[in-house]
Amino acid sequence: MDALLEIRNLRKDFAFGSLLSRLRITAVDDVSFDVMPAEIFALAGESGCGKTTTARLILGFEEPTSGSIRHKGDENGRPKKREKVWFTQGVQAIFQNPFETFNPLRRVERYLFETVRNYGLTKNGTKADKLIDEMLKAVGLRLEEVSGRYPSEFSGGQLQRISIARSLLTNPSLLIADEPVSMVDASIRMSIVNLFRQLRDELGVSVIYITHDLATAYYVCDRIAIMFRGHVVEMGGVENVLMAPKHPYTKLLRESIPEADPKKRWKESVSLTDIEHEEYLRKGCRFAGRCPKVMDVCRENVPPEFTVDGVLVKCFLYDEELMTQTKRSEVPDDAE
Amino acid sequence: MAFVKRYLIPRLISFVLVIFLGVTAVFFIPRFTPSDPVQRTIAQLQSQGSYLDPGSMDSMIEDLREMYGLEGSMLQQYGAFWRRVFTGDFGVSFFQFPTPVIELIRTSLPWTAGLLLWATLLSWTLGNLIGGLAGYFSRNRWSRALDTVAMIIRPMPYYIFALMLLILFAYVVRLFPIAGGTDIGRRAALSWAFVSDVLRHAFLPALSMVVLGTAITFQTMKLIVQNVNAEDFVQYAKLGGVKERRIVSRYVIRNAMLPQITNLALALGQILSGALITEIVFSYPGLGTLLFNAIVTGDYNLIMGITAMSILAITTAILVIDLVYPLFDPRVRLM
Amino acid sequence: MNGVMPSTVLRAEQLKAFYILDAFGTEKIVKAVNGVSVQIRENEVYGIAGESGCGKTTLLKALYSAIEPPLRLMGGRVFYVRDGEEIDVYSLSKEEKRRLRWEYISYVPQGSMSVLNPVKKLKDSYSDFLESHVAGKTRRDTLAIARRHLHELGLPPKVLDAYPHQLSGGMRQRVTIALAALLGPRIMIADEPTTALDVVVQRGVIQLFKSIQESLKNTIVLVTHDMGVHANVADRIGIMYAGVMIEESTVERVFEEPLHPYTQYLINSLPKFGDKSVRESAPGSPPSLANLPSGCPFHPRCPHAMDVCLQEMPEVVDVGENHRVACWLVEGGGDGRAA
Amino acid sequence: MRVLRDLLRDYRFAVSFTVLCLLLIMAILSAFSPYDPTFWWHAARDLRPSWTHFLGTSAKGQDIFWQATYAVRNSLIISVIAGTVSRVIAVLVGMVAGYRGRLTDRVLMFISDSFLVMPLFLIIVLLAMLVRERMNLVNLGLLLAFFGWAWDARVIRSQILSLREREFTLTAVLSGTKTMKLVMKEYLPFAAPLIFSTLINNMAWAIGMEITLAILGLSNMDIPTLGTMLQWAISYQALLLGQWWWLLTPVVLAIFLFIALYWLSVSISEYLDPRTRIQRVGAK
Repeated sequence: MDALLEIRNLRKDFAFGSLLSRLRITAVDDVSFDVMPAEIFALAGESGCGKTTTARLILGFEEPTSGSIRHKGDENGRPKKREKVWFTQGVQAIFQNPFETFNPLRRVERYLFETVRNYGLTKNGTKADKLIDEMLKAVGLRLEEVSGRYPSEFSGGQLQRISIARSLLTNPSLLIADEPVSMVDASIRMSIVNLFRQLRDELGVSVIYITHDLATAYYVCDRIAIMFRGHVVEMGGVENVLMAPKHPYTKLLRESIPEADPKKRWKESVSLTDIEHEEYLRKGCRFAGRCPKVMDVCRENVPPEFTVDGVLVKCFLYDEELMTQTKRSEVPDDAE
Repeated sequence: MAFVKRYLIPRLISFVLVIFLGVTAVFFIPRFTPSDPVQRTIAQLQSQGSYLDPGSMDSMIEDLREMYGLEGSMLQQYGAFWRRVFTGDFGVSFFQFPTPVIELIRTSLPWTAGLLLWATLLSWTLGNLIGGLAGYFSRNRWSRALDTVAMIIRPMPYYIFALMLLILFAYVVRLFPIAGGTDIGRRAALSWAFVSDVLRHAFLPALSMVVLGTAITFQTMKLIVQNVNAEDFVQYAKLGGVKERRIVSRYVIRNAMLPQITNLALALGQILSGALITEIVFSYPGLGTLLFNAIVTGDYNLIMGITAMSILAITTAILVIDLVYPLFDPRVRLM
Repeated sequence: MNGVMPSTVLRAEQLKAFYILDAFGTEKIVKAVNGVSVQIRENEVYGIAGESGCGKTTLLKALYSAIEPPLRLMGGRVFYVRDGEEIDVYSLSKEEKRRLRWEYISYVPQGSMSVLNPVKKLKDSYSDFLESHVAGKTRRDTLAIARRHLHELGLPPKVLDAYPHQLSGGMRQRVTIALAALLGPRIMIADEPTTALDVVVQRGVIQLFKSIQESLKNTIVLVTHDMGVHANVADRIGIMYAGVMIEESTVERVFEEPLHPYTQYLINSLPKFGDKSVRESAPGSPPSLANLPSGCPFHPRCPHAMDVCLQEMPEVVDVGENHRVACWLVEGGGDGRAA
Repeated sequence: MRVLRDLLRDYRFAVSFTVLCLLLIMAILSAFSPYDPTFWWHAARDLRPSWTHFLGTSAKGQDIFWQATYAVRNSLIISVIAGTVSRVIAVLVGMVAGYRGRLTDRVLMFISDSFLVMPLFLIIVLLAMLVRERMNLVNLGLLLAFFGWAWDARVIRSQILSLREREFTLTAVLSGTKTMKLVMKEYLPFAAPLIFSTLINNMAWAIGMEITLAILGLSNMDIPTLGTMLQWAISYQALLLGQWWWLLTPVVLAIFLFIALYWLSVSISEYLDPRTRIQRVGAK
């Protein structure tokens, strides 16, 4: 079954400052993954790890420095030159802040009708109303509730549903949700998350779910990629990546999530770095500065990808020859 | 380090570019406009009835062209013009014939400088002080009253306000002289008589500039202080029980002054043009009146001289302010 | 209300605080705190949970007596209990209130981005706070105190010579918390101190709170919408909904035996590692505080809503074992478990 | 007109609105003026304000009131021309620089910066002096428009830049909206209050500049405007010779016009400020 989306060695550099002081930061560094049809794929990591930049590259809002994005077999749905902004056909997006998704000075339904008109779905009004009403029902709303009102008159959850309905109108094959529920009230968060599952099962839509909240990712996603400072450090099925994390960073991340259970409180304390941007410019493995199991090789070069029982890990700990060759006793095994 | 590259060098580049652009504009404007300055001067001479026999007409045109630096190809003229700007020799003034332009500027510069410097300094400090307090205590009656007064004064251009003062104090109340820099026939001397006479004459123009400048600075500062007052670090200091005197001085005023420094740089252009016009209204013997006479008599060299010098002066002042700013703002200094 | 608990350190009685907004003729009254009574004890971490727009931040402002227009105190009183004797906070003079701050009660803000004076070094900000409360200290003394204080909390003292914009988000937040603990206050109020931080940094910050609380044996009132943070650090938790405290109990009981239907939805809807069963969220959406529903504010979304719920706001009922809840279903006492 | 009712609550708008209406009426009255403004000696000289000549007559033998009606009309015409033309330039430059970005942005912004930094007043004086003969209402308006767009272009550009970063831009793009339509539909509602208040400020600036050029004797003295009226009064030493009413009329008219325009722009931009509008929009 070939992939819906193939990302190969994607890289994106950003340059800051004027022509004299070029400070270059690699936000996305050699990222490769596939997304299968009807699959929810999580891109997880802390802020500044490159997950949102990766999403903007897939959507076509940013031009990759190198690497390829192949969507349903054709190379990045060649963007139309006249359009200042390319966007890949069949890919839509849901944004983090529901109140920023729609122009506060325009009625929300304008976006729905414009999507219908611009995608040439139908010309006459009544058919458009019916189509929009149908799509809104799919997300649990009705056209009467929505028409004639401004974004400030809805709750965050309702706006997020309307945004999903709008993107479904174009019958997309891939939906990119950038932290869709982080700004939505906790009590109705699950209704939105369940909606993504419903889209996958009923409409066969794939979703790239971008988040820093691993608990929700565990609940709704099939596969997950953990990102750190532009690198995918661990990728695989959500069950074994989150329940038996391999990469030291994934372990640290997994342990640091405060679980809603008083019995599972943190035991030991964690050491924090206070110079973040140094980590971007570091030569070898970007996590070397904080990794409890750091070795000299980690500081020198970037670890390649190893496959350990179905999970891709970028860490020298899983490099068989290196490990057997050095026989370093002081490297504790992962029994604990 | 980053500060030099990202803040200092771009500022220096733009300083040089702006001067280049300004001087080039001053050079090209008379040459591109439809009427030729030489013909205009001759037409003006004829309109004043002085008889010009045709024979001497050609040599007259020759002299005028030479005086206005109009010989040679456009490039040579351009080069000559730059030499003038750098050496400060803008050729000879046409109507006060033998005296070079730079001499005229040098005599009237102190008058303008005195008026301009005092008015700007006074209005800037006064405006910031009252504006700051009004902004911090924006709830009470006094700051609202002051705000309405500022709202009335601020929109008026310099000369309208100057005219109003002139009518009120020089005519209705007859407290101050209507025009001039000193009483007629007063010789410049370091005596108190001379100084008091100068002050009496300079009072109304200075007053109009100070009052208007203060109104403008007051309003901008009040707005900035109100914004800074709502900033998190001021609210947090209040929550922390920091003494009010310390909050006002080290938190509010200290942060509010930063945008005011850049505002001063931006306003310099307006303040100069305001001063020039005010001088004309009061016929105060500064650069403004000099410019006015130059325009009336169509004295090109003098006009070019004053314009070029003003551009140099303002751009330099702005550069100085830009260089001073990082001393007050660590976020720029330690980029 | 039962008698004042011996170890109570802060008490609020029927607090009401509303925002009076007037936008060009259309007046809006936002009832952010609509009659909240709470008692917070000595040497305790008291968590306040609730979603955005439920009035928890406003409650903090009321407890800290930081009421600025458009927020106005409509009713109720707040008492600080200092060495045994109750002080009515809102009857204090401006100067008395100012002196209480930082010495007795301090405040940790949410966003640490712009909380420190951007044009002053940290040591100057520290001395501003210190010298405003402790008289007669030279600049060198205050600097020494600040250095020792940071060192005790495991923060690098060299941070004092830096400007706020030179520090990372996490470090800035920890330095702000250290500043709030500088004078050993009996109560520290924290408004979403970890929301703007990354997961790992958040863990560091929470550990800092714990170590401060353990060393000073004082009280921390922590507001956050993240139930995980509450589970990790709080001793007792109060759940707020639409401006009222609907349930309050020990952290174990809130997670294991929530009584109020809203709390039950909240706890059940939290995803847990290792358990992929379908989770339901509460139907409908939270009401706007500008036009609250009649009676119990949760009744439009509550599956067990009865007639009485539509008319009257439920009384707060004490169900024993430090467990109080405001819901008509629990009227009967006993375990009063809702369906 | 619900909008007007809301606006009139603000005393600044009420005052400025009435003053501007009066001035407009005055400008319209000029059509009924019994005297031709360019014609001299159609009334006795130097008469104090009386019933026949409400504002008295000037040393040139002209009725000051009817002269003033023309002056207000012409000044308003100049400022409207200057204001609208400079808005067009400012909006175009601002939007293109803001939306296009990178090189065009740098170039356009450098041009507008140098306009800001240079003392435009002197350059305008230089220009006006050289085209003095051809100076009529329209040319003066266009000249002032050419110099009046720089600051506002920069303000509009920064607003466009911030709007581009906001997520509803992406929603619009994903909905298939083309660039031009996007700018018009999504950004204009935000930019409208800015364009309007800068228009009024620019009109006030243009009237001011017209008066300055007139005082410097650089505009066509026969066309009656606030500036030329003032210039005639000053050059005839009206104050020295005690004809205060000749100088007072243009000064007072100018003061009212400036204050009214400034208060109008302040109150309107406060009313149209997106933040308060959003509150009002939702509070139906």
